[in-house]
Amino acid sequence: MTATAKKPQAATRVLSYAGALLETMDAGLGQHPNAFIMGQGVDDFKGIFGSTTNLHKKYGAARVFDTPLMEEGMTGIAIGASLVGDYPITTHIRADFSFLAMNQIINLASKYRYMFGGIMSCPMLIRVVVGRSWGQGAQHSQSPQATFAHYPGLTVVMPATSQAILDMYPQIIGRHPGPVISIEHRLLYNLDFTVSDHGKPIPLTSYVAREGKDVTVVATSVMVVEALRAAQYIHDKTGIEAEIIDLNSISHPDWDLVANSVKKTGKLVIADTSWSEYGVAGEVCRQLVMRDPGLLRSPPSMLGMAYAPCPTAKSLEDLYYPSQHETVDAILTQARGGRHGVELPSERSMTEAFKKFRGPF
Amino acid sequence: MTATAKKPQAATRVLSYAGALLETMDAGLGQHPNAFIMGQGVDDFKGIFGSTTNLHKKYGAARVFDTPLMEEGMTGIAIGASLVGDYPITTHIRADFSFLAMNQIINLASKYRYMFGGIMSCPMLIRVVVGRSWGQGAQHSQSPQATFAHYPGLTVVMPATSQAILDMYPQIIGRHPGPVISIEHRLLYNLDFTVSDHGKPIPLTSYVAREGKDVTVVATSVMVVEALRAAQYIHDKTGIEAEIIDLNSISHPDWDLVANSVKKTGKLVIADTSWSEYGVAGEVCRQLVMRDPGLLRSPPSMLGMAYAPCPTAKSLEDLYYPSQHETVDAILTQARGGRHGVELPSERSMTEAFKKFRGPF
Amino acid sequence: MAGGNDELYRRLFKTALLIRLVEERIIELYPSDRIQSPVHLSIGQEAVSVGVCDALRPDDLVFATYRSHGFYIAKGGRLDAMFAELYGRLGGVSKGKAGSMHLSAPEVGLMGSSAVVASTIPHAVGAALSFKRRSLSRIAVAVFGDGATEEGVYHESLNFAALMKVPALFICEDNGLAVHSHRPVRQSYDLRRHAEVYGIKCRRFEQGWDMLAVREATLEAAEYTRRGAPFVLEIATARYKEHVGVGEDFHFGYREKADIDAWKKHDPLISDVDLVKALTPEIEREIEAAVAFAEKSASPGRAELLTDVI
Amino acid sequence: MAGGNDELYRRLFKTALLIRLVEERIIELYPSDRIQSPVHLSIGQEAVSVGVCDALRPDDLVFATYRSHGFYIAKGGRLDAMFAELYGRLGGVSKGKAGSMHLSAPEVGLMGSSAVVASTIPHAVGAALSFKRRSLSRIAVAVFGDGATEEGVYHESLNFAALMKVPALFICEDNGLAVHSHRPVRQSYDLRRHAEVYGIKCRRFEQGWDMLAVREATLEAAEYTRRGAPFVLEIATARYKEHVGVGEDFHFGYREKADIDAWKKHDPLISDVDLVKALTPEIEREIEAAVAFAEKSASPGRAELLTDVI
Ligand SMILES: Cc1ncc(C[n+]2csc(CCOP(=O)(O)OP(=O)(O)O)c2C)c(N)n1
Ligand SMILES: Cc1ncc(C[n+]2csc(CCOP(=O)(O)OP(=O)(O)O)c2C)c(N)n1
Ligand SMILES: [Mg+2]
Ligand SMILES: [Mg+2]
Repeated sequence: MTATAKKPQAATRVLSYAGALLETMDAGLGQHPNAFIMGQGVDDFKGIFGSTTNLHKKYGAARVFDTPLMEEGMTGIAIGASLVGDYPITTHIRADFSFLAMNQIINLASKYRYMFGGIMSCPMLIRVVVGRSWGQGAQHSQSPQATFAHYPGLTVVMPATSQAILDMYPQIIGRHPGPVISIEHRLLYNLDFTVSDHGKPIPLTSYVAREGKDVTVVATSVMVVEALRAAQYIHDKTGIEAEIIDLNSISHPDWDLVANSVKKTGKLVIADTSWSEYGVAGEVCRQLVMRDPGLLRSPPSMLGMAYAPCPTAKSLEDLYYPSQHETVDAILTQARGGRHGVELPSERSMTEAFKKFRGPF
Repeated sequence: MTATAKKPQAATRVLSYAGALLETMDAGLGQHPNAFIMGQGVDDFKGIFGSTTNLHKKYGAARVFDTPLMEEGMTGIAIGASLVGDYPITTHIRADFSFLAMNQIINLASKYRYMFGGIMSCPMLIRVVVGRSWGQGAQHSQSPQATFAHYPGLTVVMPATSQAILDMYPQIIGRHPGPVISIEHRLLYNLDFTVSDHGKPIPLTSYVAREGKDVTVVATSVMVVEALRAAQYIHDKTGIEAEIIDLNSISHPDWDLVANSVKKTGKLVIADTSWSEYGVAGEVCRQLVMRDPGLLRSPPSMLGMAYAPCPTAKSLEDLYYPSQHETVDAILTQARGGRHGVELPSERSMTEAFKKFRGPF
Repeated sequence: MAGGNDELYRRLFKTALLIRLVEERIIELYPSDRIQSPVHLSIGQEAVSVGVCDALRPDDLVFATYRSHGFYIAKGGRLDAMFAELYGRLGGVSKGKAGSMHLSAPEVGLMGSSAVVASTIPHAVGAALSFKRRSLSRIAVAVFGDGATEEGVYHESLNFAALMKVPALFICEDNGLAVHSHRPVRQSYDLRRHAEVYGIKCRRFEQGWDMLAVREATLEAAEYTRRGAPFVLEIATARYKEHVGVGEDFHFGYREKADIDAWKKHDPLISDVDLVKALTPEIEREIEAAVAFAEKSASPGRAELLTDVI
Repeated sequence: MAGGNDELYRRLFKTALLIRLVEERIIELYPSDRIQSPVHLSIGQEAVSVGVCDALRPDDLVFATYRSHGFYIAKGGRLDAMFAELYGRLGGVSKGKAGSMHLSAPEVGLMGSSAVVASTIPHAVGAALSFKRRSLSRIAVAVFGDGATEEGVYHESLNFAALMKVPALFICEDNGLAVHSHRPVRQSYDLRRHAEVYGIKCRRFEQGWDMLAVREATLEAAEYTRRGAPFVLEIATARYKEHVGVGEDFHFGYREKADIDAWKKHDPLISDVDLVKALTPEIEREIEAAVAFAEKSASPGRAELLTDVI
């Protein structure tokens, strides 16, 4: 299927999420001689799901290379290289594996600049991929944005579309002053998006993915795409205009953008890829009530993973993740109340929208 | 100084936080032959700040033993021992070091029971100590309750007093079905508390530490003690009655208790030991607005660490942590508005209330 | 190697053939989407799980990986519960919550398998520590791939096991690959010499296709371990299929088909045609029954979603 | 060991004495609460930092630990900025945000020190990797204690350094203790044999009190490393004071005073009384000035609280 994050403009083309990643990795290495990519399998024929394929041939084994299994060590090595002027890009094919590097990410990378009074810093890009569906199970499905964003010093982004990657990665690679964690989503990799090479680039903060006046949806990553599809469906059925805000930067969102939208609509749906408990939804609520508890005219709706580890069985996965009709239902319930009476879509979620997803994993 | 978590009852005595830990560790080993304690220095003369001292002599080196530096390995070893019927208790003298064990804690321990359909589980107690003051700096001062509570399967508690330890640890050690992380606070260790051996034990959830009708304070760990001191000061000066709720269990708080208190007072101060961003404060706000955004009559006040890594300099530490007069000011501001005109206490914070804190670290 | 008529050989062979035919059935079923989860096949590595498990006592524990169909079957796990688990059904070992990557059969000593490389190695050390303190004669076996030894926790686990002299047997299934990476680009050390530095006895066994010999090697290692000292047994083996999934992957050019073909020449499951023919019908019936059980088993529903979390 | 009149010896001795007198000044100052942060003294270990740093080139980088007063001074860090940092003042290296545990002096090649054991070891490997790619002749030095080698990241760092043949020099300051734990209860391995398993050349040097000899050993190791291969240099040394803090700890009975006394017999900072007497006045003046600078330096205020976060 094709999802659109912004209205197509002058020169548009269709580009997959993986394709956008490959383009920005290529450009990053091309424009920044000090940049390099390391990670398990970055130079193999699968190339991190197509996002680094053949770059080792173009830039050489010294700049795109495989590593042993050593998440903690690799991250520390990236810090050391960064400290002497390199721009390291590391990969984890599942965000879950970044927990092995937590000490280097949180205790070292995130604190380096502040802890030493600003005389040193370690800019780098850590790419982690969130798994979902096809029985990824409890250890290949976690989405740790709230965990990383809790720690000052980290910049945490979640590109939801090819456009977000094309626009943000060039602002990050070789340019952003500190360590950045980009939480990519496996389900998005093979999706095609309409992208524009002109237009105002998506900034390293939140932006309006779809304008609307009736209900505000604050979403992250693949849930932005789910929300956009839901909004279109609802618009076609009812004319209700949902405003979709892609939080995009988890560590540095544009909270005023969110608050102003809620002030306009008074109604809120939060759709995140992780658990709502101690997650993104909580911070959204905190930011709103700090400004004015009256902004919310009724309790917001929240879409996230069920509060349990991720089960493997398809029948449970379908209940575990917010389905497309739950997303539609949440928006309609906010707009019209529980008995909105609008027929819900049959299609369950991205995993069905994108039938061919059978891995690679 | 002496702080009280509940009104002294029949048989009371004075017991330090470290003393309560030592008593419960001793009782745990005594009552549960399958329990053992392992961690760096548990059998040395400092005994984890006095919480395990001489237990190796009483129970033998097979049940209380030192380990090499191996946070990840030690946690995995605890899981394996638990799986065959032991009850492991592990220690980290700083919570920051538990990030080295994040993979075993989050990817394995928290998921073990669910991932295997309930046929196995790994009950254990992971004790981590939060450092504060005396130049602990960025890597010896973190308080990761929000990080751990985000992941289903973990039970996360933060005992704020000797009573909380005396009451909760016996419910945990050898009895709680799953892995528990207890986030203890270094500043509390040497504080004396009045404890009662009778009375209704503090449950593994939130409780009212002080009753009041004018403003609700939801606090964690050492901030409960700070809030109790502030409430007493405010009561003496103004007669204002602050209700202090010790959240106590971060993973399983009593949200209705919190909501009902806020319904009564309409005013809220959240005082946590970590950063407010993507922290406990956010989840408190989420739980309230999910019930009714109208519960909050005005924006709540939030006390936590400044959103930066922890600086070492004393002059910055004093600004970095909520001071006693900031706590008092926040409560008064909620109760009477910004221009409350009440004189603030001179004493800055726990670190001065407890002058002798110069380590051990 | 013992002859085809030998009792023991026949028993081991039958289990190995069962594993292979089970995985070949998985390959057949996969395109039908009945098994909607990643599968890491052990085809080519069956002799390791069979030889190792046969040498263990029923109450010895095995802690393995996402590539554990072989160990599940060899340790004696129920076949119907396995297929139901792969199908994601209530009749599965873990009610479908685990799937192929997290097989377990605690009732016969296979503890929880993990999809995080190297993460169950310390679990075996912890179980062994407990066995020692309770002076039981059980041993705990950590099964892991060659790549797992690169993780820091391997170093921590060996050091602790050696210091505490716990009955932990470390079995490294060396198929020479971590996904598509060959061992020389990942490792600067020889596993035997590495283990010896910790004072841990180690043996590398090259004929990983030989079930009886693997069994012998494991018996020796297990007895040594049982007397109260860790042991590292490295067993050479060969992964015939792609890392994950049910296909071949030689056409991707990252490895030589010739190497696997050379290995196959030794593979009794290929060469011992008569025994294969003799045993296949009964095994196929067993698999049939297990698949039928899975097919009939209900899918878990909302009632299961939030149970067994704490 | 060279005699007291030797130029080189005099230079090294002076730096070592500076370190000791600085730390003795810290001991004096500590009760006054001017230094409100944990201090991990290197008294007894000065010869290691002095010998090692003198053998390095100015642009070689050192990545060290919370116990780095010695390396900070030996690498050439400003004394006034160090005292101001310990005081938590704006005039400090890091404006007081770092304190004693996080000293650094990048302008002379001391990179950020970490209070998380073993955490800077991979940093040195990463810097060395960069030097190699840019074919510079610089080397990166990881300095860590004996306990640090127990952490998994040590294994990962050695393996990667060996595979990539990066110019990383691993210096292990072996004081035989991790806080209060003696090495035999923590380690089952011999560090030399361990490093050799990764194909990394290793040398253990016993006379850690001998600055000139430490310098010689480091020169050899550094030149070898510079030619493009990692090297592990283990240097025996002795921690005279308690693990953290400024006191003695023999009365706690976890170690023998006699062992330290035996070591002290070799300590030139104790035995070479004449040179100590000759050099002390000038050094004391230098320390005086540094302390005065710290005393006069302002404390960081709100303007610093939220700067340099990203
Ligand atoms: C900690 C971690 N890092 C990376 C991965 C991705 N991954 C899955 S299997 C695998 C290769 C492991 O190789 P080996 O240990 O030899 O086992 P094999 O698959 O060959 O049986 C990798 C890198 C993972 N699952 N866990
Ligand atoms: C990862 C980690 N675990 C535990 C600690 C607590 N700790 C601080 S120093 C130390 C001992 C380290 O010993 P060694 O590496 O020999 O260095 P030394 O202090 O002897 O110089 C420990 C365990 C820590 N800082 N970091
Ligand atoms: Mg392998
Ligand atoms: Mg030491």
